[in-house]
Amino acid sequence: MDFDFSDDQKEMRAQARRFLEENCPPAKARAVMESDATHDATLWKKIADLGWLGTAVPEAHGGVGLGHEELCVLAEEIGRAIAPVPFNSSVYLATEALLIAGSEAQKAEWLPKLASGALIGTFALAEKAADAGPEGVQASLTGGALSGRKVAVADGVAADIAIVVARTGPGAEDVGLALVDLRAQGVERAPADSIDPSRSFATLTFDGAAAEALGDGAGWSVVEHLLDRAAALTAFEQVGLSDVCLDMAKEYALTRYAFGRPIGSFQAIKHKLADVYVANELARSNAYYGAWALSSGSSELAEAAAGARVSATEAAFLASKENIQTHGGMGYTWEGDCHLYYRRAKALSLQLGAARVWKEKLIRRLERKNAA
Amino acid sequence: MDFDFSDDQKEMRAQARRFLEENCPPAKARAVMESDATHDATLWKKIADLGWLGTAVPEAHGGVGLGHEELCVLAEEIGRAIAPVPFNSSVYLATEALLIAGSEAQKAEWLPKLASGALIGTFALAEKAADAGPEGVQASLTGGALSGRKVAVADGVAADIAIVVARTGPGAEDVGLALVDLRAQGVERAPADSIDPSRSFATLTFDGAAAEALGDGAGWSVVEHLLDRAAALTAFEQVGLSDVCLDMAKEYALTRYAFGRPIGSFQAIKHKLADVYVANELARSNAYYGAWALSSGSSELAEAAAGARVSATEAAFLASKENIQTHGGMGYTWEGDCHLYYRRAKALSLQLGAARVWKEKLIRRLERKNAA
Amino acid sequence: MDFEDSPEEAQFRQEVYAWLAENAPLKKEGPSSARDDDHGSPQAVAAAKAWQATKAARGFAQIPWPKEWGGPGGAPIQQVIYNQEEAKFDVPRMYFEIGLGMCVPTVLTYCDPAFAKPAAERALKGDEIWCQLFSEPAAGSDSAGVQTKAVRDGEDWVINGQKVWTSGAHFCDYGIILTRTDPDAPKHKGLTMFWIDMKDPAVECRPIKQMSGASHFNEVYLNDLRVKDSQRIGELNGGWGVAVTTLMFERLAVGGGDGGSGPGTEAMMALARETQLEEGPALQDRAVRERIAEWHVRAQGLKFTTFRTITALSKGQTPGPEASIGKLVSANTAQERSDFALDLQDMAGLLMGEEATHDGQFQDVFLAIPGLRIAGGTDEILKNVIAERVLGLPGDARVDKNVPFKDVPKGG
Amino acid sequence: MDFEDSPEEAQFRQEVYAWLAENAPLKKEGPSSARDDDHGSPQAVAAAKAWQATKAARGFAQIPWPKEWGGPGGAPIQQVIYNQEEAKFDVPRMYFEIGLGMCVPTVLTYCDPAFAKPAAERALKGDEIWCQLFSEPAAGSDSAGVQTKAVRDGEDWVINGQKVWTSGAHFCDYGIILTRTDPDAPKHKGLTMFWIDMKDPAVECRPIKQMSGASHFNEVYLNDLRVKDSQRIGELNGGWGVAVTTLMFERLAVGGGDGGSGPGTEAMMALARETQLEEGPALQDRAVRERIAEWHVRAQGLKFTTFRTITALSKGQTPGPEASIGKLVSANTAQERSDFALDLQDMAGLLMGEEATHDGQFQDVFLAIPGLRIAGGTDEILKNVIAERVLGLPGDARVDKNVPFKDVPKGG
Repeated sequence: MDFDFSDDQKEMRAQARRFLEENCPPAKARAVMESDATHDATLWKKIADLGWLGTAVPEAHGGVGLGHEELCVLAEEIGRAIAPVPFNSSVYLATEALLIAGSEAQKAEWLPKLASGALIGTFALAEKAADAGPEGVQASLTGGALSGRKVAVADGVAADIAIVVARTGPGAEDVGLALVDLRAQGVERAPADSIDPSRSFATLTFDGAAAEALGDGAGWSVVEHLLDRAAALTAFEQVGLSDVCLDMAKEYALTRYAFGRPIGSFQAIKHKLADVYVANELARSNAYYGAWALSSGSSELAEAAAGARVSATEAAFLASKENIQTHGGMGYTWEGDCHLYYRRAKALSLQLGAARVWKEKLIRRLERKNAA
Repeated sequence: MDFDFSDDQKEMRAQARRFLEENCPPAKARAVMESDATHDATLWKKIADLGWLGTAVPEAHGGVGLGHEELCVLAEEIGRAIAPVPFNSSVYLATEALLIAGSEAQKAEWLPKLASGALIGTFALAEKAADAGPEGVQASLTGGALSGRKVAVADGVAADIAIVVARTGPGAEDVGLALVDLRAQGVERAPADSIDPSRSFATLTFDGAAAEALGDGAGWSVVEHLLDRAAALTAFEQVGLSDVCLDMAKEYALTRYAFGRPIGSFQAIKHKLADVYVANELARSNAYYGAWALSSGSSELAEAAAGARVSATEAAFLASKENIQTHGGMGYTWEGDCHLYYRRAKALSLQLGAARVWKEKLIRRLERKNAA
Repeated sequence: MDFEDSPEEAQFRQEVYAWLAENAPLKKEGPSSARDDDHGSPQAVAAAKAWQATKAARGFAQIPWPKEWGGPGGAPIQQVIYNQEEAKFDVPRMYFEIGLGMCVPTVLTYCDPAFAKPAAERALKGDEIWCQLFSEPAAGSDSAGVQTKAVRDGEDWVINGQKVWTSGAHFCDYGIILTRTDPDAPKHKGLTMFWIDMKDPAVECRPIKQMSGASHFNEVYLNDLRVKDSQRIGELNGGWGVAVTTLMFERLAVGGGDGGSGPGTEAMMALARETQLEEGPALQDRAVRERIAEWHVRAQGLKFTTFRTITALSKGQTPGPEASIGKLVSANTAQERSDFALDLQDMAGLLMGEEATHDGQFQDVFLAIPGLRIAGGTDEILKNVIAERVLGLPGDARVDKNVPFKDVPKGG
Repeated sequence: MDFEDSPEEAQFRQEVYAWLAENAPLKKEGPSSARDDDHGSPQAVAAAKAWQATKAARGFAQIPWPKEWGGPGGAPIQQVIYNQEEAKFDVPRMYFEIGLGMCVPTVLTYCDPAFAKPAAERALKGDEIWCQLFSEPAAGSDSAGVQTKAVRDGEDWVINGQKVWTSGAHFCDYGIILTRTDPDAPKHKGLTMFWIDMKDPAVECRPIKQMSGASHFNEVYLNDLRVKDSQRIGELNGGWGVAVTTLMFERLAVGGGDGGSGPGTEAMMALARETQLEEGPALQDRAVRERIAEWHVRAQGLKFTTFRTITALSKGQTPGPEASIGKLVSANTAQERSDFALDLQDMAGLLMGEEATHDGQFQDVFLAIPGLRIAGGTDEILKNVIAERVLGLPGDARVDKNVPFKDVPKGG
């Protein structure tokens, strides 16, 4: 048993953390939030130059050829830094989609561009406020033409290409992944307000836009698998964010005095932060299981990813809201940074589907396992 | 608006409390728990002599002719005293069943005996570990003969008569109330172990026992209404119990020292007990709504009773378990009294159906109201 | 136990409703927004003052204020009824509550009637608005930790320091301010209260932008503000007692008992009815139903607790600190509810504004609610209050008593 | 990151399993009962000693104990593997853990090898059992608040007082006891540790009946117990440091990582599958499914946290107080789960024993679990430990430091 990152991976983490502390203090997320920018393009360029975008992409396709454990390491740091870049859209979703479902030609064409940062990719599934399952997919791909409307598409304005979940036939599960160039005709994109303006979201409308099936256009199970992979990776962003919230709260509790002593000496604060610590540790452990399942190609990924996501979502909500609470009045000011994390935590928890959806997935997977 | 008990009712409460403090310290519940007795017969006799059993029974039927608000007042005190007597079975269930569904002849025959304590009544619904709804009722009443098996019947060994939910026809809701003399032939009763041995429970087996329909034997809606009434009354027992748990915990926290000061000066204990206080107050307020709806014959009873029960169940679990926790090591010894309340709290919370069942009832009733 | 109005109460309720219907528009259908972006603008302040004047003229402002304060001298229960009815109408809110509820009664209690009575009259009829300057950057939960100094200079006092979390400071005319006048005395014993002119150039107000984007509060800087000793409220170094009185008046201000902040049961049920889950409308999902039931029971419990408080009020009893449970429960419930509402909307739950369901009102609440758990007493302080004042548990171990305030560790 | 055994670990696991299969029966199917009524009976103690002897002979007792302690000198990870495999078999448990895990290592660390080594050998091969006598009626969470006195009398010490919550005192041969030797010193500075003969007539053990009906603990009365100064463990008045060492050994004893106490996910799913709700099996109810999923995630989180600890162990690192989260989470989860399991059974959920589903095992847990939230450190103490030792937050304000112990307020 070796249930930890390797020394090399830990060194990679330390380097990534140093880089982001220098290049991505919370002021960067704030700058995007308070401007019309879709993301921090300078930071994105630097991240691309470091090779992060191609971490899990084979060298043959322009990547670094490391594994998904390394990508988990970076995800945690991106999460700590609440980096205002399209990392999850382009890397965990668009790149992963190509890796698992793209044809050789598609991989050869797109992976190098995504890995180098020449292009930004994203993923579009939801069409309205409702469970984002196969039955809700109205968008359709017919004869190379994509039509439909997608909402809450992360980085939808900045992205160059999108992997779009679209109907491919009349059956309930006849849905698959379509690859569309967002710069082409028949694509309309409108920025959409969100609870986390340090990231950007868009409504995409396709009116017969040129698109192609990804690989053989396989059905809903590929979508599920893609979401599992992205969930396992995102769990590390959530864990990173949760830990920063705890660090911030702890730091404040040590330096803020009331009644003549640090507020961190009061049990109300101590036990609150102990609760946060417990949730964070459970989330981290569940995330490790996801990392192992993802990188080892285990059939347990579906179960592990659901567990990682549920645990990380719970931790991130708790840590981000109790960080505000610990900061008292300063905690809920605009100028304080606490709300950046509260916003990001909730956005990350919704982007791939809410915890309630993942709890149901988890139980189904446990039932299947028990039946097997 | 006068959302409180009247001065007369408060005086009645004070008297009842004094009486029970004198006649029913926790040692009485313990004595029943540690013996084979089904209940404290001496206390039961005294309670009967005080007229409590006929509080809401009209004078014409041998009762005191007060209202259900007065019965709520007594229920709270019975709950505080965790009195080991068949009060809820005989009064909230058997007596109430006769009051709402009995024929004039049945009322004339049985109410005076229940009100005087000459007979003990009870109620039997559940047949197995499952939602105790109409579909689970297998017991049947045919041509004056009752057959079937009922489990977890409170006071089933001590009781003389029982109101039994039985199938009266083939339809899903063709169930109604049957009145059976438990001393008659064809009735077998076996004591059953329970989590609260300060009360007694039994398995009743009917094999063609002589029984009659209560009133016109109306269907499931009468059972529901009876449960609503009993839930509204039981909520006061639960609130009384919750308040005693808080009192015990507070008292202990004031006198137990650790680290050179009363443990009640530590925020961990203070905030725990504040949480209990909040739950208790919410439960009390919801219980008052139930008392009002019950005593005024309001159509809101169904909603009010469900709310009262859910709130009181939550408070009683919290208060009884955190009372143990506050007492530390002493809290979980057999000789300490804390567990008597933990046991009784859970038994009361299950006897009329679990909180999850009542939450569903509540939502159905809200839906019905919204639709109306 | 009687849930209904007494005949007199019903009669009063009818009068109030009829008058409101003549003088104000009904609220629009649907839950109101958590945003109120126009709050505090000159037009909004003018409208609020006009509405206050209208209410006062009819005798519906500060109904229980005694005649000697220039009030209508009505019953507290009438104020409750008025609030319940007014809540149905679209009228300005959150301008006069603090001034008339806390500040002016304090001034009437402690100050020379020659000043207090005309000031109260002007405030009551909406000419002037009062605010309260207690909190400071280093005196939040620890409300006696005030560092703003008032130093004697001949007949005057000179005030320097910074206050924070003052509601509407920029449109207020007067404020009551807690200052430190003796740093050598223990914390609670060196404080003095004054009233000040908020329009004095030595008073500088800066808006605080909250995380929700709204700005309901100000920082207030006092730069050599000169006040007369006649502006002192209560004894020299007796300011803590005055502040306690002010906060006691706050407790008397009882709302209408609507069971909490944020989306209510109806809004949650409506959302669940409209939202399609995998297997049908969310309202058919047992997990959703249970949660809604749990929150409903809590909200009802609060509502009926308020009814119990109102009953005590109507019997002439003073409501105790039990009322602290209201904000504690409603803020936490609203946080859970709004979080859950976003989850119901799944991936699209992060949208705000036009693209969002219900105009993003659940999202607005989600962003506004962390402030509600803090403003007006944090969860933690409210639990202390319940534990100490209701349950009678001892205070925490103190290191800041019986030492000169200047020697109390302050960090930093 | 590797979830699987290394080749050496796999090899060792195989050896262990093969040996166990030859020497012990497999556990019966289904979750084990929370009751263990025979525990501590003479026959059960004899069986436990015999099993310990068998393990020791094979080198599977206290695997990481170094050779100089008379142990096998194996790797900590091997102990973990052994525990995981042994958990599959029906063998005696809870007799030697405290003695070999905490007491004997303390004795080996501090005492004369002439006594310690043979004593350790006898303990290791199951001849003798040790217990720990720290807690007292007035020294529970406040573990340094010990009042049992040891008074010097010539070459000897005379001990008087009462200990409590001693596991298996009545079948133990030796104990280590924390006593107060200087009541004039501050609390932590006047304590001394001794080892004592539990069979001395001056040691009186009385069983404590727990609320569940079981009796796993004793009260121990010391009535003029005379011990030699050579039985002292560590320095005079240095007992607190010794106790800290003892508790540190406890932390090193890592379990097999099964994710918690009480009913697990499989038991909950089985119950839900069998239990008929109004609309079908409970396992089809979304509310039930969500709760089971939430608890499963917590239990898995604990399990994988233990794996992380084991990994640290196998790399030669000392696990930190992070391990405190185990009992905190699992006890509270078990309380919620058992409460919910009773609710699923609705009105019949209050039955125990024969009449109950699953032989009443959920009810047994429901009654056993309040003790688990207290024994071995209350929830509150564990949170303090996490806050102070893991997060580095400051201790609470103290009134019991730097004053003679006899002057510390003790209530009553």
